[in-house]
Amino acid sequence: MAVAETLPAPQASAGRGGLFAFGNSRALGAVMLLAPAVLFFVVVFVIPVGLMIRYSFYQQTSTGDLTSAATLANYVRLGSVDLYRTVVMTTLRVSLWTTFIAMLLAYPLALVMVRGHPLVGRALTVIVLAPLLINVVVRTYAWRVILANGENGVLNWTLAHFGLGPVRLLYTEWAIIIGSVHVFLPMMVLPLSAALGKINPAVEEAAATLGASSFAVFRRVTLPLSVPGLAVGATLVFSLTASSFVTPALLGGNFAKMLGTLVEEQILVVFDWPFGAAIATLLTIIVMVVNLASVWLIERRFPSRAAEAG
Amino acid sequence: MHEGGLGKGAILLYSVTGVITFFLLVPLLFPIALSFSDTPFVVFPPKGFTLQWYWKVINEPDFTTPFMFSVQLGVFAAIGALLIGTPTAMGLTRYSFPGRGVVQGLVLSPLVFPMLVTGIALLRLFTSINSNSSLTNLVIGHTLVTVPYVIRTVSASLLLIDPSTEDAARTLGANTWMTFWRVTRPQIVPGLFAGGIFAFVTSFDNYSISMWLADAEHFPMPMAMFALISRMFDPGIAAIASLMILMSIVIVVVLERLTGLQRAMSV
Amino acid sequence: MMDIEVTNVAKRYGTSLAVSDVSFGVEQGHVLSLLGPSGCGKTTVMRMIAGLIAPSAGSIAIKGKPVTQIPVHKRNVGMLFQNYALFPHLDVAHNIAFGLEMRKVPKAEALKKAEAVLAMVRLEAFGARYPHQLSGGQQQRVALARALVIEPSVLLLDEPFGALDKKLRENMQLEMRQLQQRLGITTLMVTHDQDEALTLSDRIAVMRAGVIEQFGTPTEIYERPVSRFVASFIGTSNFFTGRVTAKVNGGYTVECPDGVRLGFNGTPPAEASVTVALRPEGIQVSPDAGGDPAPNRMRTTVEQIVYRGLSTHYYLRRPTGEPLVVVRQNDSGADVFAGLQPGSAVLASWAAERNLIVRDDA
Amino acid sequence: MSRLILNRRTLIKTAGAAVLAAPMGYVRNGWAQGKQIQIGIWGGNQGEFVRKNVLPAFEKEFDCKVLAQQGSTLGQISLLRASKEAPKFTVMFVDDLGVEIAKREGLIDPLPKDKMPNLGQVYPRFIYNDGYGVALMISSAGIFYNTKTAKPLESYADMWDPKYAKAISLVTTKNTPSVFMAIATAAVVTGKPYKEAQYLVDQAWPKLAQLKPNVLKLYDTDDAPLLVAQGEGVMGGPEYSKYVYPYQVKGVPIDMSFPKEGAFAGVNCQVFVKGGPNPDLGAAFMNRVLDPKVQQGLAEATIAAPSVGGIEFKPEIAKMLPYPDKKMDELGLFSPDWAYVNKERPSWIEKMSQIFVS
Repeated sequence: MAVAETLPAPQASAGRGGLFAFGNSRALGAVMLLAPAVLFFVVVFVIPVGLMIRYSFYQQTSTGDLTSAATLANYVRLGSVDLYRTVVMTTLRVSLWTTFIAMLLAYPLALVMVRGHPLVGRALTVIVLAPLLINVVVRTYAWRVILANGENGVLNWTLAHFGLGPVRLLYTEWAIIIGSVHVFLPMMVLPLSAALGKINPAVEEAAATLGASSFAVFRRVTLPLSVPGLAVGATLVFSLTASSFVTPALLGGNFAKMLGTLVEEQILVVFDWPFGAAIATLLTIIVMVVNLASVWLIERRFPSRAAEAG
Repeated sequence: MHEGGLGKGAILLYSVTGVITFFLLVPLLFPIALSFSDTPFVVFPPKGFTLQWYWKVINEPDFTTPFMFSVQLGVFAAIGALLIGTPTAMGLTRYSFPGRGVVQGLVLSPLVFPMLVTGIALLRLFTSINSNSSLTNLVIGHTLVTVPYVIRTVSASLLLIDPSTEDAARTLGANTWMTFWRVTRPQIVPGLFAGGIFAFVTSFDNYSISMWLADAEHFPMPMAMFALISRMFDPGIAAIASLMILMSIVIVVVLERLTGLQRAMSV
Repeated sequence: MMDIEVTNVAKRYGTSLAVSDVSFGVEQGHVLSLLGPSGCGKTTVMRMIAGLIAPSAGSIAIKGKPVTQIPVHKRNVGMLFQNYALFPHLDVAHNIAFGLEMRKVPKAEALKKAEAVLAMVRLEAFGARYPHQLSGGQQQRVALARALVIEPSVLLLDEPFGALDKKLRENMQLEMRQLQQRLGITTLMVTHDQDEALTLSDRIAVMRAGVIEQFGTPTEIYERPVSRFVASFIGTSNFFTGRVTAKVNGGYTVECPDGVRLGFNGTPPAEASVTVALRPEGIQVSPDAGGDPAPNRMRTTVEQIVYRGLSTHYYLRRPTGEPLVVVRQNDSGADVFAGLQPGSAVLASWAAERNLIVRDDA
Repeated sequence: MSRLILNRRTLIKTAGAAVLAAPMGYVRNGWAQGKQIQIGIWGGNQGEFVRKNVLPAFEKEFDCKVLAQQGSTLGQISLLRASKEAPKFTVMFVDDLGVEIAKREGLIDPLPKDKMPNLGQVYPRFIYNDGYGVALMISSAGIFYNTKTAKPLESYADMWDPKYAKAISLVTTKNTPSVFMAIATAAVVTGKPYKEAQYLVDQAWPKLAQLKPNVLKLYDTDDAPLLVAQGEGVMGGPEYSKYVYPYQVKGVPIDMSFPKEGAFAGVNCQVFVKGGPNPDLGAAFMNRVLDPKVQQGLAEATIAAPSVGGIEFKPEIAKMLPYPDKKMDELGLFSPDWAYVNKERPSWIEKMSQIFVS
């Protein structure tokens, strides 16, 4: 940290410019630039989340008041009632499947985006990213129309033309997974294509000159080098799926309930704030554990890439 | 690095990509197809052709009011995110100091932190401090979750410019503000622009924060959509979806033209 | 009068000292080069003078006025950056006019002045171009014009020619020197290129690890290096270490462990053990005649001969195995060199005044 | 059907016009100028009618602003709880069960009778909990079914018929009618009438679990009847008629069936929030909701019965309405013992969720 200015700085060196040097003090410059954001985040993010977590250790009486003493009762309830265990398992299952399928689909997309013909790559970028800018309700609505079980369901209508079906997908976990993959696929493609783009083609060429077949080059060179991007993408997709609300609410038919829908129900419908807070805390823990694990993996296995991938 | 960059598997790869692209695009095309249906209900396959549903929905206050509100909210959130995110991006890219990693982790955390939970926490906060202005609450919430996008895009822009141009400006007599305004800002315009658009779109599409903070008078578009899906049974709903999709496509194309999408959105 | 005065300046980052206790002055109209390897603190010193970095200790004065507490934008220094740092979003004319605008010069007038300065650097027709439309040399001239148009108190050049190729670099160096002399502007230059420093400077300060190792004219620096570091960083040197052994009429001898004896004129130094630098161009070579080795001569074997156009480098090996480098100008026509081949035994010899006692700090 | 649509459109127009015309007859209400209240209402046709036909006229007449937030009864109660210290709402629409909860928790005040002259026209049975709540609309709750693919359900017991595999959209546990499903199941299991079965719901769970193969989804959106009509399963509910008949009126092949165990009463009430802002305006609004013209408009928009007497309906509408109150008795509309049910509700919700959530 300390010798930033004399460090041989690669590219646009962090620390070198020092645009904001108030009264010649660079430290003060950094403080003045960052203070608003830090203050903002502490006040409207860190403290509220802390308060919410604290809330989860209380219980609510039937009139909406809180019990006075802290208790683990909400967490015991989460762990002991079948319903909540089921929901946690569903959440994990749906999120993992979504992540896995997104990985499978993202790889060819990212490869073509990075290595394919530039025009194709550009077009693909737009196609992959466009859905990201369309709100999730609209996208989920579309999936409802497509997967609908009745005669109006696009998929079943199509299948019927081929003498197949009907399949019953809407209101199952698979509907949520399909919808989630569609919604979050860009989150996998982006870091993956970034990682692929960073691979020096000479490395692959070197492997080829050393006698590796195309597949061997992919398996032994390209794939391992893209792991950081894959890890970031997987983390994002997992986190976003696990904490989604709209997709399970609209496609799950309340059958496949996930933590997000459960939280909403507890807080906005059953108004058991502390229990809702406990579920939210559990959700946060799941997501943050996955995130930290991914950071740990990247930093341990790919120390040099950690900075870029994060 | 094309032509042959894909090796022998190119044809296979292109075909697989084609299928996946189809999977990505179909859900965006269906609402458009359904929206022209000349039937009182959404049916598949659509029958006839009419534009009446578009005419109907743009005269439908249940659509236009939330739409205008979301535009307003998105603009406020984008302004807020730019005001907070731009200096933050500069602080993070131009200085190294102990704790830089912590600050960076903090300001980018809304990207991975469950947004639903962020929303609950905010609702808890606003309830406990008795902040009843739903608009203020929503702007704060949306700013919080859109700031990371601005920080990312602006940082990406900042890393591309030569910091010694700022030094040069200062030796030429520009003070801190003039240096930013006349030298730094013009060079990061693409980042600011992309960040602003991103913040706007993210806010415009946000559901997970809004669902906790909205009220009857301040009812953003995605929530209105959610409500309309279960209430509007005619192809008007498909028309609304189509309008949303068209708007997004326009934004994507503009972004791609202006900054190169991938850079703007890279996470 | 000193236009730049640096007194006991230090810069500390955490616990490490980037610059420690540096003092020097630049006379009016002079060019001073801060010369040293990368990481020696020379750039830090320059940036402290510019005001881009605040010193941890010491004071700086420009034109007799203390500036340590004055922010960079009020110091009125003209600085030429390593990669020129032209504003990519402004055309050449506006790049140059920028400093004037900051000084509240009306825009029209500023642009007019910019044109005049452009003429000075022979880029009259380029005002409307953008930096990316210019070649490296043109960019450098624009950057120079931009630094000069504000009529700075002093000119600071940060590795000004590093980004240019060899030929262009030499042209630009000459041009720069002419312009500097015509304007008579006091200039401080940072460089790691000894040729550049020798060509352009009135004074050179050789820096190493945050301190000034030697300060002097180019001739002094080259011919009287004070330390092993300076002797090897500027030009090439052969080194000997030995003990001062005998005083001979008006001179003395230094004896090396391998038996080589170096003869000196004048009074012997106080230390018993010394390091001696010997420039390779001062060494003569003759066929090995055998016999007792006198001072300032030694028997060697030719190891390798490298033809370098203007000169030829002979890498000789002493009986101890240590190398001895000899450089000979190719036009000097001494035919004794003609027959040399790797493996030839030769006698190297040199005059006593070629021996330079230096501080051993390697 | 098309004749009906025509009629209905005309009706709405007339009703709307009547509401709009109302201001002429009233005194100026300058005291309310610039004031604002927030109210909570339901979604669906009823909510739409309130927002588009009732509120604009009211706002114009009183020169005030009424913000209406849509939600479910339990959600509205939670809003009242959340803002107990500093109430945001002045008037809240809740189902009859909500009146009991809100009163018990001290969230509401008694209705301001002296400022609500229209209360006098309300059937006395629709004033609840010692004057803490008043009904504004009464639906009957039963099972809706696709008239093209199914017949009316004769008994709730028939829902277990294997031929309905994955064909039933059950109402979400969040919504009030899920209570009816629990009670109806108890009635099926015990063979006792609702009145007794409601206390025996614990015996219903195993039976309800057996229904799972027939359940397509638990719906929580207002379009469930439409989706059934479009071929997503064949029946759904239990649901209030107010969410079903409006579709039927528009020509959708959907109808209500009231199995022999009996229909449930869906009583929509309004309550007066304790310490809410601008209580006078709130009282005026609550009074307006009970205005016969508004009541008629609401009834025709949602095909549900008014709570005030003396309103005339066209025959084709009238036949769908449990109106007047005598007809309600004939239909045997059942209202659960909410004091008891509300107490048990959280555990019922958890039980039902546990059964259906996979």
